[in-house]
Amino acid sequence: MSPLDLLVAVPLALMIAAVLLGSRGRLLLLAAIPVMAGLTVWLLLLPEGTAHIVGDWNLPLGILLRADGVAQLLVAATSACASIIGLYALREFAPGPSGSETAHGYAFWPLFYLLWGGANAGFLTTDLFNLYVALEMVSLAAVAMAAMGSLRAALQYFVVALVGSLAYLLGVALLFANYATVDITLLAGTARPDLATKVALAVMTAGLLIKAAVFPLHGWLPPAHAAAPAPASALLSAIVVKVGFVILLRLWFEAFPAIVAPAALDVLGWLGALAVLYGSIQAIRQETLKALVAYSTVAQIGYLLLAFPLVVTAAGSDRAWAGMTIHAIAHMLAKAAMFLAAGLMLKAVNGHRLEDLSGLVRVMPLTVAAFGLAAISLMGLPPSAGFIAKFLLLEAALEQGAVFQAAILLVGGLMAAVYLFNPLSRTFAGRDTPVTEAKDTLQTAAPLALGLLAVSLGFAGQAMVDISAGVSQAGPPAAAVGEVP
Amino acid sequence: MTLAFDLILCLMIVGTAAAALLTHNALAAIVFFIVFGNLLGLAWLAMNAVNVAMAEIAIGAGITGVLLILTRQRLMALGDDLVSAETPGWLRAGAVLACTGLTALVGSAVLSVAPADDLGGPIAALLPELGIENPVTGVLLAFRAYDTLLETFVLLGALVAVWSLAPGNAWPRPPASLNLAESGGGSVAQAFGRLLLPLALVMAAYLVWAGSDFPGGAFQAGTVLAGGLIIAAIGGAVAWPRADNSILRAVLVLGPGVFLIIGLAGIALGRFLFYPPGFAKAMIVAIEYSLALSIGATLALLLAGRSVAPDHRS
Amino acid sequence: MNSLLPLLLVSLTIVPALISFALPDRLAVWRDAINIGFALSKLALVGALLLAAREGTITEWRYEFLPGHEFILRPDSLSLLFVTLSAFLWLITTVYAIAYFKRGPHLGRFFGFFNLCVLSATGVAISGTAITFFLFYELLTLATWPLVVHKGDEKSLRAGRIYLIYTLAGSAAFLAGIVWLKSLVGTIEFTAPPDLTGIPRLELTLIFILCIGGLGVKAALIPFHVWLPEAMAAPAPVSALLHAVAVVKAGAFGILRMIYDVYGIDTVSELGLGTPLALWAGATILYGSFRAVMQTDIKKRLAYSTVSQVSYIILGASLIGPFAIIGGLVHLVHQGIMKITLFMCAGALDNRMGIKLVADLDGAGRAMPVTMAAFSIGALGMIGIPPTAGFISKWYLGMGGLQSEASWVIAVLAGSSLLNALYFLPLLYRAWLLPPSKELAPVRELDGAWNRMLVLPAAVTALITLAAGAFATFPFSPLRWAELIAESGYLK
Amino acid sequence: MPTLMHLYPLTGAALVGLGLYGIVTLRHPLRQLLAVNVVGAGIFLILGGLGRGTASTDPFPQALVITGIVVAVALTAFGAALVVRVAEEERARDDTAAVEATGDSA
Repeated sequence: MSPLDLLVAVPLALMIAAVLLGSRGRLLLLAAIPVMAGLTVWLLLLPEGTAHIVGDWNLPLGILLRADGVAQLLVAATSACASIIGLYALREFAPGPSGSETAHGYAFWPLFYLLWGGANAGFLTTDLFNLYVALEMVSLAAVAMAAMGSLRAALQYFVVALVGSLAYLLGVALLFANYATVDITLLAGTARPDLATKVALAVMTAGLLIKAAVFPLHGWLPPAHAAAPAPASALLSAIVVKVGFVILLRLWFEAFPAIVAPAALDVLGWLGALAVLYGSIQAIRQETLKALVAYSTVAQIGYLLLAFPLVVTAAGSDRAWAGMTIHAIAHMLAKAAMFLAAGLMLKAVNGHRLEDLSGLVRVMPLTVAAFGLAAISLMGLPPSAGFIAKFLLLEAALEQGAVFQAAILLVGGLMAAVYLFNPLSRTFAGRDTPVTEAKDTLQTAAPLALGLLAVSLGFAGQAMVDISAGVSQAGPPAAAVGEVP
Repeated sequence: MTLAFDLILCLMIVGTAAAALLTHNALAAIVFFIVFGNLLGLAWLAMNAVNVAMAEIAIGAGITGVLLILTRQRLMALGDDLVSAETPGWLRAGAVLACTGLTALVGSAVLSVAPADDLGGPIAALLPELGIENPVTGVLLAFRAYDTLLETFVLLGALVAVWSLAPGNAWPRPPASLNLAESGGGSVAQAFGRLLLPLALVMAAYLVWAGSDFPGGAFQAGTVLAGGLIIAAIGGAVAWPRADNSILRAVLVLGPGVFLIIGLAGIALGRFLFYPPGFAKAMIVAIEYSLALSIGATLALLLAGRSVAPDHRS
Repeated sequence: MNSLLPLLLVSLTIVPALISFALPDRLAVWRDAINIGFALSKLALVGALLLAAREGTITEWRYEFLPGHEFILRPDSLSLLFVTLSAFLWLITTVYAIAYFKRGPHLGRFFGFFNLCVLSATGVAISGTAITFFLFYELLTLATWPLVVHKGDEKSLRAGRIYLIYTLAGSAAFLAGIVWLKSLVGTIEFTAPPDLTGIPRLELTLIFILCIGGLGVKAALIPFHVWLPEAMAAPAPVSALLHAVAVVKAGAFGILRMIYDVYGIDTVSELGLGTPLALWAGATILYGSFRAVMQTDIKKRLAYSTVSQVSYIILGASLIGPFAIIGGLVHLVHQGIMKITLFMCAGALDNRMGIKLVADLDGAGRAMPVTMAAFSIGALGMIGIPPTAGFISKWYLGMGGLQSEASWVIAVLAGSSLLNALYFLPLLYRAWLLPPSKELAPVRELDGAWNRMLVLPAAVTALITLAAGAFATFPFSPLRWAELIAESGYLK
Repeated sequence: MPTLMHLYPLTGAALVGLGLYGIVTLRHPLRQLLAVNVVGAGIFLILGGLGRGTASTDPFPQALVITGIVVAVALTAFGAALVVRVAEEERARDDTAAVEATGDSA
């Protein structure tokens, strides 16, 4: 028994149940949460570098599942986000008052579990083709959820996501032809800096940058994320973009670190810096709340890439690695909290503009608090997971004399403060705005729980750094490798 | 096969693809695309990849082709004439440059790799353990069973995603009917459909059974089944069920469900998707039969589309 | 000695913060009682720490929050000076705030964040490393913001925006500075300055500029002072404790730490950084005073006065000499007590009589004699008239200037005192000597518990202002304390 | 070293380029969907074609290709449904706009 496969199998089993039952079966979530939580804890407790093959088939034929630090952290954050977003969605995607079900109410639940299982599958596998299938599971669910908000935006998202997947698949094809394996741990041992490898790495990276919405390939994200229903936006921004990011990590730092030119990493770092600046400026310019939060995602993804050049340089690279990974999960939790809180606030005022938020702090203080907690983490202010991440990155940058990255980190944080305190201060404005408060306890608690988690993880910095360091770069476990032709 | 054959085939493949992409007429584009798919099937045959050839012709050309035709019809009914707006010249020029560059890059990468059958040997060596002879089936349902499992969920998810597009007042009514018989003059089609459906079932069953040892398998069989269902639906021999039909839902999840249960049962014996020695073939066949059924239903319903409101035109 | 006492000192305040957030308005009595109760128990804890410190034991609490980064709480003698000040003024201000707001709405939020501010100020005071200091310093920014925008009118929102942009930019610069320094020398503990030899002068200077510039935002050094007058849009208790004392003091306190515990006076002198900083502080002193003269709004006038007065502390610290540092340290306490007196009086005048502008003060002394008396003592202290506390500060600073051969300091002090007189004396003249310009509603200043709670805190701090000056040479006076700190730590 | 065996994968490379051209220049989403399928077919040719030995083709990439084909059809079906739905919605909006316009002129 191992959580590595159950973390995928359980959501898939639940998807089957949801296809059969639809929104009538949505309370299955209450069983899913403790089971997934248990599996997640189990995953976190596994000894470092735990890995096993699926079935009885050794590499290079089979598929290796592995619990490294990145997988552990991201799966754990995904479990937390998905569980809480699911609880929030219980009311959003429920049968109507007359008991009649809508297509959205039905379809959300299977797609939700498909996304959850797909994300876990992606985080836990070391096989590039397996990652392709996982990527498509997640993309499919994501586009369908985006379509619940805006069909147009979803269509654009769909085409872009398809192109991204295909670019990735093209690279997988070239790599397989070149190495007769698509397993990351095997590739790490045999990687050669030849033309096919370089082309493969380039097209895969391009595809994944699209999927992760990295500037300037981000265009699809803001409309899709902003228009979707709140729980869908939360899943999209928190989890979906991270799958592409993790594959980038696998490629650049696990499969091909030996042949990657520093200049290439610098290019990615530059893209990240541009994304931080561009996303922040756009976020500052937005007048509607959800568009602001969506552009913030573009900016926050930038930090992940900004860290790439810092990870390979020798001094402080472990800190940069930890900072980057922790930033990924901090953003997951905070952004999920923020989208859910935004959804509640906008529903309460029946509007979507920043100025509609007037006076909300007096009517729904807990929801505004959730937004504020998430904002603290996104701005990278203490005490929050976002701060830990930014602090580690800053330290790594300054240790390596990367003043440019350090400056971007700090300026990005300030810009985040500008765009996030804008809606927050609107909630303090005015005297007595008449609003209808959403009284649902569960929906109020959901963003608050995520926000508190994002902030309180700031006290667990040491533990997160320790987990993130668990990388088994030494290649696959000997037992998993069969005869290599 | 001779060099000339390969060369002409490749030229035709590229030619039909170019025609499908460059023509202004959408219907022509779709027809070219279907021809393109069938030529690809031939190419796979030329490469001794019969399993892929079957999948390409059945799914890549067949199902996708029918899908494109149906979609075109639906769009025309909505007043969409499918004319692609002219793109500016600079964009096209840039695209030509970029795509030529990409082709050259990918082409030279392709040329830098020597084609080789690297894993055929190791796979053949392991097949006796499974008790089957078709190596592709072995890869799909044993060595890479995890990929295939996930993929069946993608297929199921696609159907759910299509269903999610139903407008508020339509759910959970059946999709729009394809029945030509309703509009009169379809009696031949009807009779044909009635005849074809059982035939498709038999053929699908055969394909699964043969798939363990000869080319074929669940996906090809599922496609045949889907084809039969579609033709039967056009003939009016079957009507689309409602989305909340519990038998339908059970059929849809049967394949993925059986696959997942067998996978989980493997945990009791060792690992996820572990087949106990001696039972591998039995399990693979069980998975394939249930998968074929589910895939057939899923593909057919993917073509049928989502629920439509009662007053829908088509 | 490792002990949970420092941790308790900081975290104690979380309890009233959470209770304040959670309690509904109808349980306001409980909220008030709990707030006062916790303020008292914190004072008791500070007392316990003081007793321990007198016996020479310095307690500390360590926790490695990231690899290579320790979170250290370590109340040394300088910390205790600041902690005692803030714990005492917190108690006073809590009483005052309860009376100021009475039973208004949304006060749970107010007191919740108010407590978080005090928590942060305490943390700032007893931080044992630069990173720990930063954590609390930033928390202070965040916890203060909701108080600035508390009223929710356009002015408050604008003030909040300006406050955030300035202070967050400042702490970003400070963070960059300390992380940079950390990457060169390792953990920066406040026990003894790290070994800075071998680091290029330019790098050290740049880091110093980043840190002091960053801290200078909260300490309201020009031109970073802009947020402070704006922040006067906040309710009076906020202005009184936070802006006049906690926030600006955190900045000044940080500058003290930078000069004496991070770089060390030797390095600062060697790099020649003391004099420019002293000149900067001197310029701020004059500029703040000058602007204060021109203000017609009482709170704004007080705010510019704060800009000026906080720089006395920085001036004292940057002159680097025994008298100057004593003057700076003692002014840390004196300025706090005097300025809080003035703000509480200003708030009371507004609260009871609606007086906001200087011009409205005519005859206020007759209507609210106790308040105006307290105000007068504070104002005289600011000018530096003996025997108030302010005189002691200025005396030592002046001596320090002479000792450091910076005689321009005398000119600055004289000029500033003149300007102080210019902007305070007309207030006193109007209040005491002019007849009321319009019919003032009769105000019974000390009738009822609410009113007494509103007026008496200022009276108490006014008396302390007098006592601290008159009894400056007695044991336990702020001056003695400052001398003790200077002797034990900063003078070799 | 180019060989005759490279013919099919090279054709695949050409299809990738052609398909991408289609995606970029074709404005109708259904046509884009078709172009995406051309790219996919090209990638499959590369994957399978480079697995050709002298006597046989590697079954491993064959299986990957079959998986890829099924994923592609699943996504295409959803994409097509999405295209129809978007057209439907725009049609409805146009109708409403037309009704409003006539209402105004009347």
